[in-house]
Amino acid sequence: MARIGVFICHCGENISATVDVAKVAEKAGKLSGVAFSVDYKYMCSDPGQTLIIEAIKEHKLTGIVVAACSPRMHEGTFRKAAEKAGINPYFCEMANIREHVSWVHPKSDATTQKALDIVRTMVAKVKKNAALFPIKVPVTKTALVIGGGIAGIQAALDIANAGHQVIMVEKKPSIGGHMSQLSETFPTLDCSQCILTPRMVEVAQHPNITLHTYAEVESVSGFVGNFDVKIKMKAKSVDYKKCTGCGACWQKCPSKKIPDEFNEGMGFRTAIYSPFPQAVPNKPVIDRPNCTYFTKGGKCGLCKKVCPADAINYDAVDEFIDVKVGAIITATGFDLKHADFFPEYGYGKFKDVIDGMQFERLASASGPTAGEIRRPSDGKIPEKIVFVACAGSRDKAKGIEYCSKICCMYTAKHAMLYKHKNHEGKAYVFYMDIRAAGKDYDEFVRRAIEEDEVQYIRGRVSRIYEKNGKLIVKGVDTLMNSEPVNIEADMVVLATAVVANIEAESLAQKLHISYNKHKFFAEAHPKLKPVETNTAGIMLAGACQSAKDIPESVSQASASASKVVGLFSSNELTREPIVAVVNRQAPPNFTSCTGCLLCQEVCPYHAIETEDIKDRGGNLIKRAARVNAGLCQGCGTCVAMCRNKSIDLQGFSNDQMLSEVMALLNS
Amino acid sequence: MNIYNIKSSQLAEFFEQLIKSGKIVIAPVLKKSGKVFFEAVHSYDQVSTDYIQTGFSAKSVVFPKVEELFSFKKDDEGIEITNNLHTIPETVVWGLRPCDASAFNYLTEFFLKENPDTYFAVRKEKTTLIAISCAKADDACFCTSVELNPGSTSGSDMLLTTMGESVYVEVITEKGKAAVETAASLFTPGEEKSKEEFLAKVTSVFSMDEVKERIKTAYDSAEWKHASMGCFGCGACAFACPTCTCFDIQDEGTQDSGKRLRCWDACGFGLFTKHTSGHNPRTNQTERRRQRLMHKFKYSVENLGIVSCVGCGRCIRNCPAHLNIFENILSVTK
Amino acid sequence: MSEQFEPKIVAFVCNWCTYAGADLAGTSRTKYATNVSIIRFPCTGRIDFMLLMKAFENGADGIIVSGCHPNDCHYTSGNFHARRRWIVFRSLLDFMGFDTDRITFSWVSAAEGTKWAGLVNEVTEKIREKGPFTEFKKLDYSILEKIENDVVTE
Amino acid sequence: MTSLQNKVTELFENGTINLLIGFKEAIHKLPVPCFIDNVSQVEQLIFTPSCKGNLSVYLLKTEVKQAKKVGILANVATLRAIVQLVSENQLGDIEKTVITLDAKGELVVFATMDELEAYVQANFPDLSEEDKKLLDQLNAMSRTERWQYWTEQFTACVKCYACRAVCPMCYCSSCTVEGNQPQWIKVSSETTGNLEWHTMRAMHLGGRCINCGECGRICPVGIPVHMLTVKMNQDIEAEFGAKTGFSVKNGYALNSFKPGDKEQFIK
Repeated sequence: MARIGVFICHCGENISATVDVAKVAEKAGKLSGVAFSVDYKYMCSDPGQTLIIEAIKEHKLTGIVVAACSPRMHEGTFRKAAEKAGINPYFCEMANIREHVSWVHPKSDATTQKALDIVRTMVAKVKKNAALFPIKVPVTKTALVIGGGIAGIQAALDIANAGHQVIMVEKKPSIGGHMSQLSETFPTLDCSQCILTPRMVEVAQHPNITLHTYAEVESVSGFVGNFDVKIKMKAKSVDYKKCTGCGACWQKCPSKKIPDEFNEGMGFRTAIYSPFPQAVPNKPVIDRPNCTYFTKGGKCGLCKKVCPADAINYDAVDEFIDVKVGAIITATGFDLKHADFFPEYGYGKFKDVIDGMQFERLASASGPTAGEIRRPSDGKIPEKIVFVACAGSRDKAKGIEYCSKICCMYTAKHAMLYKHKNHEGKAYVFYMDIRAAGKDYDEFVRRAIEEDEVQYIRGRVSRIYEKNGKLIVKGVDTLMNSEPVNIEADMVVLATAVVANIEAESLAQKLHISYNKHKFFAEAHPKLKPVETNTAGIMLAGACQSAKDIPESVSQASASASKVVGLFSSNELTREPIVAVVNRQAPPNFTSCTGCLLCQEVCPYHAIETEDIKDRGGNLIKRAARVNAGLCQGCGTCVAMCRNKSIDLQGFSNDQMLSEVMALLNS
Repeated sequence: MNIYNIKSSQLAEFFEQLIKSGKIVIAPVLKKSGKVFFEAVHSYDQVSTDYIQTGFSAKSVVFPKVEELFSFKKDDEGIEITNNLHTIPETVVWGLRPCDASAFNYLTEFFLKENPDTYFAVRKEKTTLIAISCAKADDACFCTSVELNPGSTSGSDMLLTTMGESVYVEVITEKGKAAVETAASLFTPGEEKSKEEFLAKVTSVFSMDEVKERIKTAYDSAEWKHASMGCFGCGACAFACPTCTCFDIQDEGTQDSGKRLRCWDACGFGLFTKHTSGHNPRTNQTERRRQRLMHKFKYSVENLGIVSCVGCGRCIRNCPAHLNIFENILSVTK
Repeated sequence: MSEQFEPKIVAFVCNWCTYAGADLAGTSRTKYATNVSIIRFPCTGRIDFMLLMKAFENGADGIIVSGCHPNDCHYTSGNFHARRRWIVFRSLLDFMGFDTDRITFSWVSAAEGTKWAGLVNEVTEKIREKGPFTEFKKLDYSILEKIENDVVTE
Repeated sequence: MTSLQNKVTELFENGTINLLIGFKEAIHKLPVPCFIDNVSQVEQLIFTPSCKGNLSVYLLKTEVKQAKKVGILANVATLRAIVQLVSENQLGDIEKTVITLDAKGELVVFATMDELEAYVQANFPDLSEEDKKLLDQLNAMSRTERWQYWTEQFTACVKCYACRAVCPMCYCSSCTVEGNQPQWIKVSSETTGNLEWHTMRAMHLGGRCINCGECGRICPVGIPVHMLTVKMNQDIEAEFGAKTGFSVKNGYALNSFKPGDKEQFIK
């Protein structure tokens, strides 16, 4: 039999000024199941809490209702008090008679009656409460970082430096990502590789980091603290244990005309290759579709012959490894819109219309032109370059209505780099708006305009065509009454839109995380949880969430890392037991769940799994739903849609909610 | 038994007199669904005269689908318990078939033989049954197999048999006499005669004696499975049945006020035998349907000496799967 | 002067938006009618339509269902599921001839204390005008009345 | 032997089925479900337009599941039920051989679910004229008339649960109407509780009900209960574009959503 205590708080005069607290206490005392009832000036004060604790002990109370302020304010306080008195903290409920009664109604009988109604309702609820215990989930203190760009590198180093294990998976043969391709970085113009390479090396050498390059995440199951990840190690055809990275193989490889991805197709590489000289690891892989040995049925085999370490292994196959991790950081970065996206700009048709990343390679000291800006068609140094910002971005017609964010800055940087290398050259920038809101960013753009005399034209380019060896860029200047502008350029650089990684969607599906319509991963809350995803234990870093520049990517990576380190700070995760549970019954039913699994789709957290109920002989009796308490966040949407109430929500159970309704209405 | 005659054209007047006597009169009424059900009526115009059998039996007059046994109320002064026994009205059931009327014999035995049930007793005491013999029957009717016939007087207070312009009235009980007296001028004393030519022809499908004998050993018949695999496990047969008496006691209300109810239940429901532990001694519809049929033809004979099936055919007509009780009985007693 | 009818109204609200919005109305000392009492759910997705039926059965004259605006759900999609559920539930009730005007659905965010107060006043006024919800309650007449009214023996 | 009986004999003989759920003629001439587990019983089998029952309900019976390889005679409603049941993971544990009669009266035996699905989609039934008429009548009524209509119907309900028993989509091993912790709906049969029961049943079936109409057809007191889900399905199809018993991958309208779902009543 329930023995409920009711504690009516005056809250100074906040409640007692309009609610007849003595009367509420008196009437509450007569409710069935109520063993003790009292009003007091400040329940949340030390003496108030002591009063509650003493009353629980003295009257052997099984549950308490504190009628005071909003549970959003003091539920924790009173639950702790209940616990101190020796009862389960979840046998404490609050009746909100301040925010919902005394502060919003005048002093009247109706106000007092409403307070009593709410108290009665909560008494009815607490009678149906059950002892709940925090859910403990063990934590595997290893993080998986997917993507080895600057965001992934930063996150991995931060976690590793905090003393935890990190597994990094990079799908390319080397880590480094887009940043390794950049020439200089805005707004300081320091050399990208110079600042990045040491970090890459640090990753490779860090005792806490296990690096898997040329590898991809195959599947992910489990939940926060306990993910099971299958990693696909693509066949490199080179035994990295033996390989010394001497380079003999790629120097001798006869397939030399393969467009070089690292140089954005503006140079060539061999079939056995390491993508760039500073690659980490600086060991090659064989690009099988382009290798004569693989395409011509075993002919060639030159690399194997020249390898002094006998590291070439043509028989290598894709391998899979299973790892257990406690947290996952996705840092899969972005892609740039390419080629056929801009037929009106002649990209792909005219060799000298290039995109921003290609320009980076031209400007890079390690690039195909050793840092001299020469146009692709004939290798001449262009005298006039037109830069087109917002090529594709902020363009509803192109289906990309968002701003790619980094283009304003890198376009200014490009124009500036060109001017620094070719003082006589002319640089034009077509732009829509200049968005340079970062630290020292606007100053940087101003410098390009004012010091380096880059000519900014506000307007869109309508068409680019070739005439007499020149690229005619037709646009308008909207600041000059939309006067047509025609520029005879030697080269055009398009600041093409930043888009989600092409494999973002399939990865999101493997991870059960949400993404927006542009396939950028969704954060758990746009303001307050910008680095978490909806799936507990999976964080976001860098441009996989939205277009970001380097400092932003790095900050977010560090933020994610700190979330992971926070998660790893204890051996067990403690979660509020407000989670859904699928009932279990005696045989022959085992559970009333019919296994229709229509609830799975409803759960925003993919917390509903299947459970095969088997007999002792291992034969399947029934397949039913099971809620993974590690993933469930307690929204209860599954509960309301389960037809035969096989799922219930602890803390807001069907019995509790129905009792509340009945009690509220049956005075 | 007293015999009277009344003109067919005067039945309406007799009926109106019954209503005027202040009793609740329950009679067959054609509903929107096209089915005929017993309902309290205010005039003979509402009464259906063209029906083989009503959708449900008349048992609810003495055994309503929900019977309030008592109600209670708690306040500062204490707890008050009340019941509605005194409000049970005098009732006439008009137009029930002889099979239904004979079912009242079983109901009376069941409710009053041991530990008499007050509610049933009062209702039965206040109820007059004016049956009308059957001029038509259908494929589901099998009263003759259970030793009744379309003109049986068993259980009725008064039986009316239309013979052309005239109605042959058999008054069986004192209540029947009282009914005649509400409109005595309409009745003329008559002579006992054969009703045969005015009754429906219902062929007997089995011999009751043989069935009674053979069903004693039918419990383990493999035929039960065939007879019942199609059973969906609903209560349509039991609720329509004039002799099914299973009930469930339910308390409704809060800690401060509420009532105790006796509600119809059915042995075909899976929950009927389910224990609190989760164990259910009757695990499937075969066992449940066997229970129902064995009860009608064996257990009630053993317990009360009465075959508790009156051959009204409702369970056959109402069965969603069209299961046929007499076909099943035939097959398990083969 | 006859006494004014004071309707009993139950509000089913989510913890994160509307409950917090009602808290804000309190902290802002915005005054509103006393007729509405809140039952707190974690999310509108948790609100079982059966609870609405039970509230009416037990004497509610009106109901408010309120939660986070679309896209603001603390659990990202509970309110979207709830919205679909209410779309079909409301239509079913209407098909059964149930007075759906007695249920008010609303989105009230944690910042909309004023909207909450306004909603309470508006719904109270509307239900007061409509009068007590006898249509539903009178179905539950006692067995005694039932015998006298229509002795249905079907 | 009819072509159906020949076909079924063949299926038994080549081991495709151990059990066939079909119809035979009962002693009172109506089609009654029969469960044939060997060739000797095949001669009873009939399959005529009067065989209206939805036999798919029996696929969920334990005794049937134990047979593992089950044949079933199916009209279009039964086929839809099978599609819907498969989509709700209910028929995973049996190998089913589904037999139907096409419009020309020819026997069709489905080899795969895909074939069955394609057949259902090509022969997707419209509402019966009778149901359309009743729906129009109900829609044309004023709200209070509808209330009058349905409360009268539900007053007549005796809670025999025949509607639930014949429903292929009412396969829960325990139904909420009978739950008592908490007790959502009174056990006693009275108008309010009956209305709640039918509202609840409709809400649980809307978007899942395959419009076979059996619940209304077999109601012993003649309540057209099926109209509730007919109406709901109509709404759901119009609002969310989901058809029931149409495709295994169709999805369920009430466990999914679109951020742009439209309504006019939320303030």
